Amino acid sequence: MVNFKKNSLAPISALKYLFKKPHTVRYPKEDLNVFYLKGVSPRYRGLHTNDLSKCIGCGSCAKVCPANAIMMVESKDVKPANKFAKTVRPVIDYGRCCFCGQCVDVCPTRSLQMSREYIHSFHPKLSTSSEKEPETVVEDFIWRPDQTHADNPGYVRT
Amino acid sequence: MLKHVEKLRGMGLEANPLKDWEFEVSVPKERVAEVLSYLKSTGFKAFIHLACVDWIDEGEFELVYNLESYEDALQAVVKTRIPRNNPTMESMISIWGLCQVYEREVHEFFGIEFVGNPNLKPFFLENWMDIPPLRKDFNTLVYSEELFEFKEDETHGIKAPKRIEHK
Amino acid sequence: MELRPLNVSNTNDKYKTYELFIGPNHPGISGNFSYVLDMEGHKVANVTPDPGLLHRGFEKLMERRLWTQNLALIPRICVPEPDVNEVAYCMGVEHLAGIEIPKHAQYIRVIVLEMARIAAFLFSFAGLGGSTGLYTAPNWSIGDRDYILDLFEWLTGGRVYHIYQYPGGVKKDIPDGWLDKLLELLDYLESRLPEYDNLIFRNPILQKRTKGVGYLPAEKAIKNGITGPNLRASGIKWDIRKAQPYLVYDELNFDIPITGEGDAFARTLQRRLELEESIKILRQCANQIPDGPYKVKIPNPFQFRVPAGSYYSKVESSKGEFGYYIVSDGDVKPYRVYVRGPSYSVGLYYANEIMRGMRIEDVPVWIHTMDICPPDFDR
Amino acid sequence: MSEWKELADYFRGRSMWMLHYCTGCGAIELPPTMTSRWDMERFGVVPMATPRQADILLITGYLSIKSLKRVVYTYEQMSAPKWVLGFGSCTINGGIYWDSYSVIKRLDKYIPVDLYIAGCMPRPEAILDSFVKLRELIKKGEAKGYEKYVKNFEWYKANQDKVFRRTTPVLKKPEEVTKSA
Repeated sequence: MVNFKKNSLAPISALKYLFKKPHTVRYPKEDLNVFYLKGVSPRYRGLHTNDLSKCIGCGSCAKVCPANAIMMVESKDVKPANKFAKTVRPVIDYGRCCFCGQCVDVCPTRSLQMSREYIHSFHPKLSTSSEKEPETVVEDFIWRPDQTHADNPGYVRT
Repeated sequence: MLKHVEKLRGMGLEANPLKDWEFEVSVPKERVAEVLSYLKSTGFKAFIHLACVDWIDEGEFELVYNLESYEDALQAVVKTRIPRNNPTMESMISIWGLCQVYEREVHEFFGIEFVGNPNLKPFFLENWMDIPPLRKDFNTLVYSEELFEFKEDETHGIKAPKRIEHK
Repeated sequence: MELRPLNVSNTNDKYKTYELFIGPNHPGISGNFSYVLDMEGHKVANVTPDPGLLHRGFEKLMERRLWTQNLALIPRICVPEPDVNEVAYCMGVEHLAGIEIPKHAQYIRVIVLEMARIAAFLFSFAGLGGSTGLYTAPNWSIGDRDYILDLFEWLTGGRVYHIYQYPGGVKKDIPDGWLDKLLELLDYLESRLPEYDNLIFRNPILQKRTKGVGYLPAEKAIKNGITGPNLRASGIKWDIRKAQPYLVYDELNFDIPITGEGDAFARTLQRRLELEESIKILRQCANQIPDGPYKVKIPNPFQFRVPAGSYYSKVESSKGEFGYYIVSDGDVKPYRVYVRGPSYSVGLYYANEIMRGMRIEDVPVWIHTMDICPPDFDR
Repeated sequence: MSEWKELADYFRGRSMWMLHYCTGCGAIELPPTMTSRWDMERFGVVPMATPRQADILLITGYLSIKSLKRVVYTYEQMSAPKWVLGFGSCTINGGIYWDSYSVIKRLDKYIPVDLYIAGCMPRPEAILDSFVKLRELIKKGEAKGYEKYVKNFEWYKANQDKVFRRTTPVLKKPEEVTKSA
């Protein structure tokens, strides 16, 4: 690094890149395969999954959330695991969630986990009037995690 | 490091070490300029930051000047207390020109008048008409609910909105 | 090395100086920030910085959240290098609470810090290339930085915001096979450095564009609160990791390169030499890391109280000294947290002094060689 | 006439020029998508310096009131078929800054947004996936946010003025304001 003069053959050494494999990840066709799983990291903090039978509705995930994104909502289609368990289940507002994983760390029954799924986008329809559009957008990003992505677990509490 | 602490105690100030390379000094309001220029002469040439803590229960603001000396690797935290209603403080621009920017920020967020600072115009916030935002009696949630027209309750999420069904 | 003189233009009409916005929407600015320049021809006559475009009121928000909830808020302060915030905050909280973290966790913290440092240096090469028009440099350096982000993603679960530190250690242990991947990556980066030298540092055009720009003598650097690689490039041998060692930096041997000329080219060279040092540190850490618990058990977030007191904890980031002044009154929430960003005094105060007489095309070069990170001003 | 429009929409979807304006913290994921690792140029998306030549305006994350004013200027300078992409949770419902006094909570009240992407800083793959979705929307002719802006211009301007042109302080006198938590 001492001399700052570039020797005249340096540009020729750049020709070796012609025969090297490009390190671009052509996303829709091929996926990131750096880890032992294809795609994102095996510990990725993506969209939540929640085992509704194991969850006792204690609400500590809602209390610990720094973005105030989790709401405990009464759910009819779930029966309490034992005498003390409640029937409220966490509902996550992805317009607030910062994907920090603190709710997963504090869940006593390890029912709330994070999957490796992360794709979700929403296009507000042209028909919705401007006044109602913010509400419909917020509406679309609030849902109750259940076992849909449970086959692809990412950030779980060990 | 203890040499500095002893010297400062000799000057009738209350100083105690925090860690093996950081000590703090609490100084009455009038002697701040004297202590800062003394520290600057004994090697604390780098001005690190000026912070302000709002002790609303005791009705005082606490200004924290943080200096660093590169020769003997020390950190000096100089603290002083000023009263909370119409707080004024003399500006340290004569010792470090750098203080002009830090004092302008503390003026905007706490409302402290720095006598001698040429430029205390608004800095980060645009047409701000309320009380300075970092004061303890400024409620940021009520402000943002009022300005951005949305309703939020303070109990960190333990509530049951009615219209949610799972997707 | 004298600064180029500002030749006074002889026309005294009222268009002598015109106002030019190096505005928030400008590719030459690293982030969302704007200078209002009074221009005289193509030379700058006066600079008024206009910060606040990224102001979110962090210090107000941090007073409303629990001690551990702040960890999700904090990496968002300085975006190119988020881990510095987490480690500085956690060290401050641990000092106040009197928690001693195990040796294994300290080594993981040093590994995370040094990897974030290399990623931030590569990001500054991209900024330098962007401001001088050398667009191959961003393509190479951000491409290599992405490999570091992959390792971060595997270790912590997040690409850029890791939220991995916790008062008392780290959240998850190192997965097996991760350290060998790290050593592999270090060899790859080491083999890439000569390519970067030929592309950036031996490039005659870039040398002409950066030599003599933004000259910063040593005592002016101290007087204006400039720390980190910019200070060492002006000839002062001051590195917090050596002078006031924290974590396990006292057990690692690495040296501090000094380039010393103080102009823009010396600063970029300084970052390039420090990148090599960080690779050396990472190799030592990867080989010396002891086994052991990765964290100490602390009470759950709702009852975690920090005893009353105040402390200034600082970390050597790639942009300078990053400090957290934390005041606690024994509650579950911090009473006051002040964040000292390294490029605060550079971008807001010193810019007006150095940019006078600078040509307009040197302004983005100066901004990127000082590695100014606008979220530091606004917090 | 309509097949010309379909043809135009087909090609518009394939050469969307992005405005190089990093408004929020989500902009740290743009360099990896722009450069060699994820390379969004495969979808015809190229960073442009000035709003005059740009088609997409990426709102990457939160917007403080000050930068919202600049974003509204930039949005109005862009030429007609223009689209806005809202990145991350801060544009949907305030994100982690839900209680901040200087950050807007719902972007849709100030400028019309065509596509929202979940994620607190969406990954480069999520960004590329959103470009593909935007291309489908343009082809189907559903991405008409700019027409909605013109149609209810007063409503958007009223919301913007509520934030920009305030003459009275927002909170009442300090005595009535309850002490913050």
